[in-house]
Amino acid sequence: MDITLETIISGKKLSNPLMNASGILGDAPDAIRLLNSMGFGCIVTKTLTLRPREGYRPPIIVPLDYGLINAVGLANPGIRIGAELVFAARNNGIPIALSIGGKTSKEFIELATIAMEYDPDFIELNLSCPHTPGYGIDAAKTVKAIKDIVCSVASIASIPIWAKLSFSRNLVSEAEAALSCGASTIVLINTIPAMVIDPYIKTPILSHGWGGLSGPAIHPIAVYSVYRVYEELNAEIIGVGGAETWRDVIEFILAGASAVQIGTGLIRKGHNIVREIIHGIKSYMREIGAKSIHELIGIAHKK
Amino acid sequence: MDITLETIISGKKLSNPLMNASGILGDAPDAIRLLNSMGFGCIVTKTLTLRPREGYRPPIIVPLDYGLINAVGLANPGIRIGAELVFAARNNGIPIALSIGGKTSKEFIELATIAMEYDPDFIELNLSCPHTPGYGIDAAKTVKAIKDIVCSVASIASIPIWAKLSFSRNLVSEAEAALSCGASTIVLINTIPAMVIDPYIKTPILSHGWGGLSGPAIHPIAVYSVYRVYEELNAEIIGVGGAETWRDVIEFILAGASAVQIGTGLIRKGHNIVREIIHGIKSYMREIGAKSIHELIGIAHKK
Amino acid sequence: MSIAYRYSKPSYFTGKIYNINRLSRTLYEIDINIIQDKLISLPPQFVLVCVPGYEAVPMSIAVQEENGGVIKLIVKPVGETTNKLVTLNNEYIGIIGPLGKPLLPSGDKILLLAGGSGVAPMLRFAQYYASLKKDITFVFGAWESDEIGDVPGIIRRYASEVITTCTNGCDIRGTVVDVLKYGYVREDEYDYVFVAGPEIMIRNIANYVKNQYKTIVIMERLVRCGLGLCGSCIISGTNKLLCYDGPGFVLSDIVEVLRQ
Amino acid sequence: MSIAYRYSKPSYFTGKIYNINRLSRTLYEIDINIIQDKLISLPPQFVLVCVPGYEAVPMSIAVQEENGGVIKLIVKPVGETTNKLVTLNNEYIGIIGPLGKPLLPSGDKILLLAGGSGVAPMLRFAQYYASLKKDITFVFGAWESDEIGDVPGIIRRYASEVITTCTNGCDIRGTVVDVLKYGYVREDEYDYVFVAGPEIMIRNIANYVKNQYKTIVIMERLVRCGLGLCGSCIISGTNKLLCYDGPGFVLSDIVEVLRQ
Ligand SMILES: Cc1cc2nc3c(=O)[nH]c(=O)nc-3n(C[C@H](O)[C@H](O)[C@H](O)COP(=O)(O)OP(=O)(O)OC[C@H]3O[C@@H](n4cnc5c(N)ncnc54)[C@H](O)[C@@H]3O)c2cc1C
Ligand SMILES: Cc1cc2nc3c(=O)[nH]c(=O)nc-3n(C[C@H](O)[C@H](O)[C@H](O)COP(=O)(O)OP(=O)(O)OC[C@H]3O[C@@H](n4cnc5c(N)ncnc54)[C@H](O)[C@@H]3O)c2cc1C
Ligand SMILES: Cc1cc2nc3c(=O)[nH]c(=O)nc-3n(C[C@H](O)[C@H](O)[C@H](O)COP(=O)(O)O)c2cc1C
Ligand SMILES: Cc1cc2nc3c(=O)[nH]c(=O)nc-3n(C[C@H](O)[C@H](O)[C@H](O)COP(=O)(O)O)c2cc1C
Ligand code: FES
Ligand code: FES
Repeated sequence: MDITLETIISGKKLSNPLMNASGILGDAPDAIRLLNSMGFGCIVTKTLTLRPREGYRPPIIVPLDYGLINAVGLANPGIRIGAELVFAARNNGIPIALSIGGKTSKEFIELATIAMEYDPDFIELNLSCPHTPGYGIDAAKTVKAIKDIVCSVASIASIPIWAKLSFSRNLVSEAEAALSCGASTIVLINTIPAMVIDPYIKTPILSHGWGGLSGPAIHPIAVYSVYRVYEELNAEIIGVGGAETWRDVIEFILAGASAVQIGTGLIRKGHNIVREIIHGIKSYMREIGAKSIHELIGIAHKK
Repeated sequence: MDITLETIISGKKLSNPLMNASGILGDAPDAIRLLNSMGFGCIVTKTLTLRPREGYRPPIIVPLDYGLINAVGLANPGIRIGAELVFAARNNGIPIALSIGGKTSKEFIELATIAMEYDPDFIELNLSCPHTPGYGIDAAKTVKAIKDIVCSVASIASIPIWAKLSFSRNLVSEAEAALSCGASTIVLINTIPAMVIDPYIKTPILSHGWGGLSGPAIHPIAVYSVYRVYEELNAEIIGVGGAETWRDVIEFILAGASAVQIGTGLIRKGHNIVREIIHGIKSYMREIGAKSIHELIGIAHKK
Repeated sequence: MSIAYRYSKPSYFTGKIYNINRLSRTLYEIDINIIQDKLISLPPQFVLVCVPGYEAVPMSIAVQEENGGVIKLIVKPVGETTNKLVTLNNEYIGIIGPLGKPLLPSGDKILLLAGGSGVAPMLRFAQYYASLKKDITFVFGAWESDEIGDVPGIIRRYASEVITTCTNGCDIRGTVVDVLKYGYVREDEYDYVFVAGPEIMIRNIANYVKNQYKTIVIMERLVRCGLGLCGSCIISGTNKLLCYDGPGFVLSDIVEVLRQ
Repeated sequence: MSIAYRYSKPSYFTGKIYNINRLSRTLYEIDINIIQDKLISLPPQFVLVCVPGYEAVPMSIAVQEENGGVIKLIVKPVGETTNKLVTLNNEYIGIIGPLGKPLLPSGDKILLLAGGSGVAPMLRFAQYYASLKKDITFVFGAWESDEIGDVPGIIRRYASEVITTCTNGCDIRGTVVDVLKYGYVREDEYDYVFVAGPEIMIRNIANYVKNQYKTIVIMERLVRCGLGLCGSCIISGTNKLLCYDGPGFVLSDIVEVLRQ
């Protein structure tokens, strides 16, 4: 039998375990086509909110040697673009997750209701954006708030729900809350609050002051997060954070992830990154004698 | 007037704002002398516990491109070594902070009582080590636990108490709790939980599984933490996390730190790092026309 | 070859402006020291200039000196941020770059066509090809002659032949396109033609030139992140991002967009 | 010069053992492929070998090949981890390194004195100086001749002269120190003398040699972090860390410690 990179998320087969991370290019049909051309097994949209958002004024990103800090401010054209995005993905025959972000569980229900009209394959709940007041970690600060949002959405959802969390001291309880409400999958992790100050200008560089750190810097924190949640809850997990080589992706999978999202890596390594990683994973699997992703998931845990 | 690098911590004047981070070489008199020879303005001991601890078996450290992950496991010769450490520092005419770590507020009181017999200049409470069950974040998981420990120690302490915290979603409340109990200074941040997995061996590399991430990777998270706590509480702060150039140190100071600790930088840049940074800070101050550290502290905040 | 094909990866730099000079009614040259660092770029790469208290705006690197220790911008103030920028002599600014991809076909005879602030990226091409001892013809056009000002003086440092165009008082009366149309220079005598300026000028030239494979156009779009993440600069109708795939494009690749 | 003075910064590598060969009763050679990477070191740098399920133990790099793509260890099993290590043919191991500082005085005539597993770092010096076409004398000693085994075969790849010592059946009957003491080789004929082996042997030699500035000794201490952070390997009585300042030291710098 030949090597296969297929993986299963929320019961659905993906041709490979790689997807883009939410917020990277997924807010216009042209961008969906661009993402599709890169070879991903699934596409995730930019987090969409009820109304369009302008986001912060540039500079919204600071590139660092080991990642980047962004404070885009959830700029997006609003949930209604979802129809076109799902349509573009369908046309390209690629599964799509619609990412939604609200300030309250009521907003999340409204968003999910609209999202379901567009019939995406999955809905990703952004419970973890760190730099946009009212949204993300602000809306989902406590285990109770997470439960409230996920249970509300799950109660009306007819398609699988992913809960995207970030690193926190209560990560395991947060993930448990989301799963207990019916989330099929935990997405780990979002960016971590961070700041860079220019010593001569003597102010923070980002217009918003602080932003979220992504890229290689957070990769070992993300691997830890995936490992812990898998160890404690045996959950279905999508790993995200600093994946830019096949080694990074395999680390996530051995730690317990069934799929891996790539954000910052697209910039640091270029648009060919998906093909390079797939090539690397295949040679690796050949070298160690593995036939499928499935047999690698979570095996770094002591048996 | 000439440029001065003096700074004041807990009312005490230090000749320059640099100190080593706890856990880097401060657990034997020889090591104190070595640290002193590097040019620090103050020395911090390894975190000492009531009884000696062996720590984890090697590998206890994984070097990465942008930092390192350690799980030393609080290996230390026990609080009684404190006498020799303070003596060595006194002999070298350099201020010293004794770092202590207990599992309960009772242990912290016991440790502080012993520590005070040795008469160090400061006591640093390790409330944040991420990888040693029972200690650090385990002992100080909640705002309540932090209050309990810091208030207990402060009630018996006759010397300034520093509370060392790590990055967390509740950072500001945690720092507030420590200050309200009488901590003079907040030390920010400790390492962040992280893991590396070897794709071929298929297990975590560290013997303990996970450890704490330090170095450049966490620097922008540390700057954010300092900035937030200064902004919200106007506290006296010591910044720590990935400082390895004068720019990093100045970032901390502009964000609100009165002093900066260096850990991983000692390894990545070598033992000359303190002199190099001091040289860099001086040329910078000359360039921008600053005369003292004092006039730089916290000025990145909008006035 | 005297210039190695090498550029920095995108980073944040502090720059200190040490010279601002008004070149014409509409254009300023701004010289910037990259503090304690080098920003090494190749044309037509650009930077995001972070103006403290204002926005970060995309600007072409017009000239690179001291191996990237110094850069020159040519700025046309049009709004809040660019108007502020031209007043910041002796001030610090933030610079994110280099952004975009180098696009450097090899040829012996190069024709550069610039309108308005499009002179900036064209100047950088001129500098690059001049360092390779290539033969460069530089056409610089504007509406009025007072928009031309001292710009040709800078261009002459790199280009053997400089032609200005405007409604009155320039080498040629007319537009940059007219220079081709009326045969003042002949496209087919050049190995490559580069074009930068207002989009309407680019469209006109796109409609006129014969060899779309040998024509390079420098585009502008709304740049927010500059790093290919936010999608703001996508060239609609294609799957190309200005900040990632551009800002220079071979005309044949985007001619459809320009014809819309 | 054929070897550039260049080494990697400490990193984690995966290694795959592809050959284990018992050289003598007490010594094994272990050849390791650094997977998809290079571990570039200079003598007397060492590595931490992470044996899965066991500990990480410090080991000198005895030979470096293919620009760091392959390394050879010479291992004397003494405890749990080292005994496991010599059984791991065709298995993966973790490697952290290179650790410690290069210490490479220049000289034309080099004397290398090795006892037991001290042969490992001496071999690497031999390889290094041989690549510079220097004249190398290598003395290798042990108690019994069955501890010598096939080791001289490897040494001969690099050293022009090889002398073995043991209680019986070697080139010289006696210890490594005896080779100096009884004038089989004369210290003053060499530009530099390097010593590695049990600390007692190093002490004996330290007491004997005349030029402490031209004698380099390789020390051992308990290495835990290997990176100069934990203080475990401090050479008490000095402010030197074996893993940061060493493991090679100029004898004059630590002779007090050895005399205690
Ligand atoms: C890759 C690139 C390179 C550039 N290089 C240069 C250069 O070297 N020199 C130079 O002077 N300018 C250059 N520009 C244009 C420059 O970025 C804009 O003029 C600037 O962003 C305007 O900022 P502002 O805040 O001052 O004006 P705003 O207040 O933002 O806008 C003022 C007016 O300019 C228009 N405008 C703003 N941005 C753009 C844009 N990107 N494209 C078209 N119209 C715009 C607005 O619609 C408005 O009418 C470049 C643009 C790009 C995308
Ligand atoms: C820089 C350095 C380079 C080294 N290079 C080599 C080498 O190339 N080849 C080689 O075979 N060995 C070398 N060693 C020694 C090797 O590291 C130890 O033999 C090994 O750590 C023992 O591990 P173990 O778990 O098998 O034995 P353990 O169970 O740890 O110990 C078994 C016995 O060995 C003793 N021992 C353990 N570690 C040391 C040590 N560091 N120094 C002295 N005695 C020790 C113990 O006290 C005990 O008696 C080196 C040591 C250092 C510090
Ligand atoms: C520019 C940018 C925009 C982002 N926008 C979103 C977003 O809209 N929703 C979201 O859930 N995460 C967003 N993220 C976080 C990413 O999805 C991802 O969790 C994080 O960047 C870590 O992955 P990486 O290191 O591969 O980039 C954004 C990240 C970046 C860099
Ligand atoms: C090897 C090592 C050991 C450490 N031990 C301690 C410790 O005992 N107590 C403590 O409070 N912090 C300890 N830390 C954390 C550091 O003091 C510091 O907070 C952290 O490393 C971030 O700073 P850096 O990036 O400059 O290293 C240790 C860090 C390292 C790398
Ligand atoms: S400006 Fe964000 S993708 Fe180009
Ligand atoms: S082994 Fe830790 S300092 Fe040397």
